Amino acid sequence: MTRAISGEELAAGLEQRIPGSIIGTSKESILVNNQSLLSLAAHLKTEPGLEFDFLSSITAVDYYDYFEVIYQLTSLEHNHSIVLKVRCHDRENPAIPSLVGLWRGAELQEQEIFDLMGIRFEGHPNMKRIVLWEGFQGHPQRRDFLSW
Amino acid sequence: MVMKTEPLVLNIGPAHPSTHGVFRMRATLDGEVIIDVEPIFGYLHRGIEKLAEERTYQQFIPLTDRLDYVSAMGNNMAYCMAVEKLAAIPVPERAEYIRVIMAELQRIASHLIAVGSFLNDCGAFMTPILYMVREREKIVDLFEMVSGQRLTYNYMRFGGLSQDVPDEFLPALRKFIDQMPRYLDEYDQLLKENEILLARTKGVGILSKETAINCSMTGPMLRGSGVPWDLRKADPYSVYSRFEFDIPCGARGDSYDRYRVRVEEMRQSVRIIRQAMEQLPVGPVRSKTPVMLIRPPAGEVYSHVESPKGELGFYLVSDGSIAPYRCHIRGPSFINLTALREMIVGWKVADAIVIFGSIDIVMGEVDR
Amino acid sequence: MDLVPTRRFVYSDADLDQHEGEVIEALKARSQQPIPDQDQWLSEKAPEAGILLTSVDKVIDWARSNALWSVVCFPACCAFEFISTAASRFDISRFGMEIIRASPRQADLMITAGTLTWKMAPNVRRIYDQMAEPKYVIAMGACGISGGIFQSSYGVVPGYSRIVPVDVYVPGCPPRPEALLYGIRMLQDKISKAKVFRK
Amino acid sequence: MKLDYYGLGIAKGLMVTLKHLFRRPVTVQYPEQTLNTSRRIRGNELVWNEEKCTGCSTCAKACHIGAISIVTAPNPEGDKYPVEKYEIDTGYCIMCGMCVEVCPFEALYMGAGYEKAQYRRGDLVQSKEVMKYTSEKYVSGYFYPEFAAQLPLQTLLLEKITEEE
Amino acid sequence: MVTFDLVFPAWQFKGLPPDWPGGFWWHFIVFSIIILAFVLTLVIMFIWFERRTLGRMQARMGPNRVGPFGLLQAMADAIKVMLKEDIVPNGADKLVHLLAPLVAFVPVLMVFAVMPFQDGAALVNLNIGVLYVMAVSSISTLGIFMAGWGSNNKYTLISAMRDVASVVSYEIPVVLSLAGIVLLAGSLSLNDIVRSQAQSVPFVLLQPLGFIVFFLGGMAEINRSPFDLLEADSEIVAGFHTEYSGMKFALFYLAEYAEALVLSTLVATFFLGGWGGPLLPPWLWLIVKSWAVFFVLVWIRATVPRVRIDQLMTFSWKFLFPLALLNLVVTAVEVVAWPEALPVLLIPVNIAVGAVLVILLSRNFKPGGSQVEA
Repeated sequence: MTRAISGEELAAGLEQRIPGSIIGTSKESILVNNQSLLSLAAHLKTEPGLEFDFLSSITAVDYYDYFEVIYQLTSLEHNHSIVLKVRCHDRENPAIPSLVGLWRGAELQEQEIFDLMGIRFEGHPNMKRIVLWEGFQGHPQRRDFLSW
Repeated sequence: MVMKTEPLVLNIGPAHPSTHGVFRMRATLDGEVIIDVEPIFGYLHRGIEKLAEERTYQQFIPLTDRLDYVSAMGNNMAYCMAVEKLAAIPVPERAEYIRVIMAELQRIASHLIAVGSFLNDCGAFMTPILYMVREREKIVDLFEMVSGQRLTYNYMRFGGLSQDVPDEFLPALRKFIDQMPRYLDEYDQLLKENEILLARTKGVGILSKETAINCSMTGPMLRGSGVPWDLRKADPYSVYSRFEFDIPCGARGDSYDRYRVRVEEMRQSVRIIRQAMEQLPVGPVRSKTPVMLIRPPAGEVYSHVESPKGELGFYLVSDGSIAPYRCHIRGPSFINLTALREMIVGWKVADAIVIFGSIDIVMGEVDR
Repeated sequence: MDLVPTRRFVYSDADLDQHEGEVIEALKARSQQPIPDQDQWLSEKAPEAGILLTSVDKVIDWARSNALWSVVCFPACCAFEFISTAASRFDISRFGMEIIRASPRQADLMITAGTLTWKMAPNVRRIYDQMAEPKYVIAMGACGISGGIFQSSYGVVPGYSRIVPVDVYVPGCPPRPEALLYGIRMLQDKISKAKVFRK
Repeated sequence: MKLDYYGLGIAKGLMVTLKHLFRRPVTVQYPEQTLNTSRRIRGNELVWNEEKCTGCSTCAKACHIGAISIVTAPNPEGDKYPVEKYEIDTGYCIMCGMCVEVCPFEALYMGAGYEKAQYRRGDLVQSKEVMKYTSEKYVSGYFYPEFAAQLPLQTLLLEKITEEE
Repeated sequence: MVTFDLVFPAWQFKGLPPDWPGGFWWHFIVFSIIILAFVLTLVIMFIWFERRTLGRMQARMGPNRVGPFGLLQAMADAIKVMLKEDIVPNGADKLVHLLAPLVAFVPVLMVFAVMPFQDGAALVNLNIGVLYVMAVSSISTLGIFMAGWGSNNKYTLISAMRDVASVVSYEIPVVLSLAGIVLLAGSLSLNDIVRSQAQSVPFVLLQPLGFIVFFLGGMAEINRSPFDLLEADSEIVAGFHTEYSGMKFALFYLAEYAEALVLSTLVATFFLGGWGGPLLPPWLWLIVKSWAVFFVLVWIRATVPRVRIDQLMTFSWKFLFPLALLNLVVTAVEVVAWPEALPVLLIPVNIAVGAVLVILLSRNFKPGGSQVEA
């Protein structure tokens, strides 16, 4: 059984290593500061005992006030998981650091989020539309996009 | 003497016989060797995630059928499990068992198509895929018996199943799982040791363990590279913890290993179905849930199952209304294409097709 | 002898993508209305023709209706019902249709098995244009007829009839193999009624 | 092509295809022979029971593509609204069976017919006269076990092959 | 064909050219018609036969609606294809595009000029028949290359390149394997080869290695599966005839099966005793034997996957070529050392030598081709 690590428990340890990185926690997730996402993710990936080597899924949700990007991390070795969340308050030109350098599995998913949600991932090697064609107006996965 | 050569840009797809739908690769060739490849997606982007927001929870079930249309039952199950987790709906025991039987049958059907079309991509003229489709027809018959449709079943509901299986289902299923291993043996005899197939697939398209994990590969791709990671064992959902089965793994991570992993998984699925049939309890198949509208409490949930292609995850956000606020689908086929470039570059065009076939994608899930 | 690879393309990848987008938008703007079904002659009374022409007509129609080679255009779900139809159990080869040409030049029949998106639409139109006359289209399944379940989506063409003229509509999602075979038989009927030498 | 097995692997495969040459094909010769479909078949038509229908439009609400269009009289007659127009566009319908499942008055059934191909798009719309339930109509047992029991058993490919061997 | 013996009894063709009025030209015209009829009828029958057999091997029926047992299916296809629109793609080299099907098809027909249908009954009984067959049959490669080049399509170009590569490399083992036959028969004339088989045993027993090399090499030259790289529809769409439609495509389609017919009849002539055989009339024997060879072709097509281009080349140069050379040496030694040896003695010796050589070579045979560092 994959053990879902409690957010509070993990946050306590992380706060000491990378101060100021955690904004909030919940039972299964931690909410991470935008600026320290990269260092925190690198820490999660390499720290013995954690070793989240597998990024299963990336999602973005549009909450009107902010975008939330959700990373589902799993460790194949220890069989435990954690959910990382990042928020982005800029609606016009949202941007978040890319995690492609750490997990290549993020490549296509980040590209898809850019296409459908319009969040730019900084540092991504190929940040362009993936499923829709060039010249498509708007980002359909946003809540304020009307399909017809 | 210096000879100027110019690479040839070749568009493979989107309407190409072996791109499994409408996938497109923009390949740059040096002679026959591929020196660069760029996958292009989106030719089947139907906006399923957006459509989910416009529909009620119930109405989204038929759409999941069309996600990975080779394994509709698996998608049904994954989605229903996600909603059940979100709204805390209990599922009766019998329904769980029937779900497992359906999911495993669907895994066999999906792998049959995967293996058949993979062998077809290797150039065996139609024969393997026709044999495999014949086996699949038997499974489709069973599905038709329970749900009334041949491809888009729309069979599972929140809190169980739409209807109980008919009386004639279990004897037919018994007959099927008695026959199936024999046919699998026959198909192994057809091509398992074929020298040409070995030459075409052994050592071709090697995906190392580290790359596979780093690229978030799941399913037979990951297991073919030798990582024994199967959600049915690692994170047992439904009633999978009650069954005994092995996780077949490849050694080198080449196309042949992936092909063998799929064949072995079919045998394991038959094993699971046999156990599930023995343990199948009687009782209701659907807990008390509204037929039309449910309103799960506000919250979010990520639920994943081991679909035939890999980890199929549903990320649902509810705001307490009758429709999901956000529904994200983690399609295994889509993410399994991440390492396409590494696997294909340096091989010939013919190999590229074989490697691509061994990934086993379904465009409905790639583009969604 | 040294081989010096030169990477010099007339268009960059970005240019190609840009161009593709323009083509799609142009096609989308052009095809907001479905192409009407061209079947008025089906109900018309056949004009009298000489006995020679009639028998030539018969032979040609017989050949055309019995040798329908379909082109590879299987975007989505219905493809698997088409495969089932082509496979051993329902066996399309009885009608001589098991030759599925990958090249549109040699095909007569386009079975539109699956949802058509605007991104794919120019390609489908191109396949249709590349097919040699006479050519026929069977709209298979709800998505092929009207966009079906995805018709309200932002990326989906509501029916192939926006892009190509359709001869036979086969409802279902997807249609059973028998239903598709029935549609094919209907198309064969339609072809065998056609007059090659019409005034 | 390392000849690991000196061509014996190919020979084995050849034997399999040769064996199939002498087996009976599994083909159903469709227009002459037809399969018994599933008892729960969701064919390409709906069957509508005029007596039982109250005009509540639950089916149209459950349909997520709006394939069902129903118009009732503004005023009820007794405990039901007379249905003036009841149409289903099979060009839209995906035969998901949701309408049948939700019908509170058991007035809507899946039909069993699947040979519904048409030359014209307009002909795909089934009007209420076509859909009307009569006792001789071949109705599917989808969500109606009492209908299912009357239908013949499904033809299974499974059994056909076992009989031969 | 049925009335062949009634209208033109065999004695009429003894001695060429015959001495009856009109002399050579009558003979020429009659045989041209016979060859055309033979090729076209048999090709159509072969297409039907292949589709039916493939169907049965794939557990289905195959064409059975058009005419009795679907016999007219190929006719319907032919009429339909010929009446289809003829398309020349934009940017194509028009002349090359137009000529390619003819260049591909005519040589295949020309091969039959030296094919003996019974003792001495051929259009011309060339005394360099083998040479002529090999020379003429490779011309159709040019047609395929023209088609690939002239179509202005990348897939056809790749296909054409593959074809040229494969034909150039397979020509050598094929010719070498025939050299053994020529040594045994002592003649290059096809009729003499058949006649010497009729006197002793079919050469397949005396030349098992030569048979294998010729058969496999021939399959590669006519691009039958598993060597059908240039029509690999899962890779390069429809290969060299991707851009062809209508009549021109029909010619290619015809040429493809006519080539299969050529291979079948050549194998029957060189190795299976050609027209020789008891009871049945000689021309029927030829047809029966070629049909049997064609069945094997279909059978193999139904079973095996396709090889890759580098494997195709390796197979020719590292496997078939040494085999053919060794076979030639062994045969030459035998012919010189035991010119009068009975077939009874040579058959087991040759089969044993063949088996040992095949096993030894396949042991040491490594197919090339792995990932190229980009």
